[in-house]
Amino acid sequence: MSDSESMAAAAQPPAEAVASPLARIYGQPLTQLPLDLYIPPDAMAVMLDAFEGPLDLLLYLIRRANVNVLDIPMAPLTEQYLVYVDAMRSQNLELAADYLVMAAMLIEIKSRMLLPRPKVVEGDDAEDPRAELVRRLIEYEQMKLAAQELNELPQAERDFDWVEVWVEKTLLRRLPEVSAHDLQKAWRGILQQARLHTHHLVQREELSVREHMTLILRHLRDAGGFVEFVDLFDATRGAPVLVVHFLALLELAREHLLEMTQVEVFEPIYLRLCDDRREF
Amino acid sequence: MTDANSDDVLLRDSPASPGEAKRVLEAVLLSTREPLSMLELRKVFDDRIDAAVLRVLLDELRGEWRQRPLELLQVASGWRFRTRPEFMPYLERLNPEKPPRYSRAVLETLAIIAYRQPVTRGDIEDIRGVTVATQVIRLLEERGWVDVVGHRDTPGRPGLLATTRKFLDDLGLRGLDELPPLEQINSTLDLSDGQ
Amino acid sequence: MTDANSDDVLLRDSPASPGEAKRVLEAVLLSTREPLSMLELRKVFDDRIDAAVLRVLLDELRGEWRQRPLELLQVASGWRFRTRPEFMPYLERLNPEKPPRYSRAVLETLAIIAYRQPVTRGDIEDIRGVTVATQVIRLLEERGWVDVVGHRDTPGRPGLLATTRKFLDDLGLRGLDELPPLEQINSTLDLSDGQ
Repeated sequence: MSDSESMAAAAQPPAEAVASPLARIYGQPLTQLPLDLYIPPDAMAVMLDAFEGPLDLLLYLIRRANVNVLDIPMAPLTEQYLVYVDAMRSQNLELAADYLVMAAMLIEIKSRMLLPRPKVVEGDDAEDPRAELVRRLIEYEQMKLAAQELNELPQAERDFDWVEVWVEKTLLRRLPEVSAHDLQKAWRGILQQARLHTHHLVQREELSVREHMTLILRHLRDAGGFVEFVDLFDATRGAPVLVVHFLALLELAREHLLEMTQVEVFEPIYLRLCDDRREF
Repeated sequence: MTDANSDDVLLRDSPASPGEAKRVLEAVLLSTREPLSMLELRKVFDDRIDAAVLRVLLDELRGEWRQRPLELLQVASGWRFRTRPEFMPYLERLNPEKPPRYSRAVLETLAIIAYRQPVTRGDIEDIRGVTVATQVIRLLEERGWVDVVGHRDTPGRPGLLATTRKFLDDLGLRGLDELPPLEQINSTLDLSDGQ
Repeated sequence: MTDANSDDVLLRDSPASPGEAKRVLEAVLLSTREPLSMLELRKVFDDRIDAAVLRVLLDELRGEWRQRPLELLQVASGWRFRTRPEFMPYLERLNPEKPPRYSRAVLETLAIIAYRQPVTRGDIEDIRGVTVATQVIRLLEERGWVDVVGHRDTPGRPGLLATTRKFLDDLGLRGLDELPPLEQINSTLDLSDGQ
């Protein structure tokens, strides 16, 4: 809008001539008309860009003349409009058809205004020839102002950026989850695949013995591969645990995973990992 | 919910404290590309947080950021952090690509779609009094601000255009009712015979 | 550089104060996904900031974020904020990915170690009837579920594999005796044998 205003201002000759009125609008003489209609040729292209169409041009003319949009003086408005449009055309610019359609419409309204209007019937509004034009001008102006307001709202990318901090996905290594049930299924798979005699391989296994075998091996390893027999037993854990622990010990010895040594009867018994010589 | 302060409110389960939950919210909101709805935010806590508690925490978080260079904003699709406008000139120096600035044709078309939706291209042309260039509509569609939500049952079955959630988000609005109110130019026509 | 505090150091030009410059840095770093080099960061201030001052500001900023859900990192190509890893599980809930699965080879190897421990790799191969790939054992060791508890006193002195405390913890078991009993497998197999 400011563009179009400054355009017109630039086009306006400085002298404010006081000539005989060209027309009277609401009793006021209209002297402005010819003064601001001179448009420098090179400004013409800008002119077309400055207006968003005939409605915009009309609004500009109406607002500048400071007349009530609800009571538009059709004759001078049409005249002004035509001068602009002619000026635009004279520059061999391809004038949008919309401008010409509007020109025809204005002329039509103007001529209908000259015709005597039918008497107003009670309760029935006589149609003012300008009504449709006024409605359109108001609606367009409303949208034009709304567009300006929308443009003033803070806008993503223009007035602010959304925040999105970097997340290093690799920091979270998702590990597969395994349940005891998965192990059971895997075990079943092994057996079925191998087609082994189940009774041969799978028997009632004292799992706790196996667990204690691991515990003992771990204990020995942590102790450097060598412990005294009694250190392996924690009497506070109760007889069943002690028994299982002892069975595990025997099983380890049987599988040659550890050695038990005793120098003499009643001397301390020592346990040694069979493989602990690697360390020394 | 009468709780003014989230510290009074215990989460039903992990994370341990409201303060911790607030840090989680902060981390999640700062690291997500899209605005997060209340539904999604509750999902972050495995739904073990009350919507009301969440609301209090979000308000507190927004308050904590009040003096800082980001602001926590509630838009149409949820909550999201954005930079405050005063930092944009600095950010622009990093990005030589000029941010989009729209022509009047684009802005007026957008305004008509926003305020009069759903509208056809013909409706827009009627209001503006000029042909609407295809590029104008396409530009708005490509920005993700406008899309076709249906077709009018008239010859040619023209597409009905409406604004999107992203349009509201990008303008920092929670709904169409937060659009700037229309200027009341003069609703009654004074069709006097004056002249 | 002897300046311990950026407040002593005046920027040659705008922004007005080091505190303000720090806020600018924060805004820029929080809204950029890529690391920003010192060169780029200076560009943010139109090069009107000393590299040394910038360095101090960045260090201070990193300090300010120490207790917060993001951390300011200096990486090869510059500076960037990163969400702290402990918030990843929450973020994950927004975009749940399918949890990875172990291959059959891994699960069977684990099952054999769990039920028959301590076993050598040779034992596992005997039971499965196929060679056990080194990666399979290594994977279980790296997971901390399996380790070598001794060596069998046979040629080659093979390592004896057993499950660890972590294995029990991760599977929610108090002891190996809580593993599903093998008899059940027996009966299943008996059923199928009887067909």
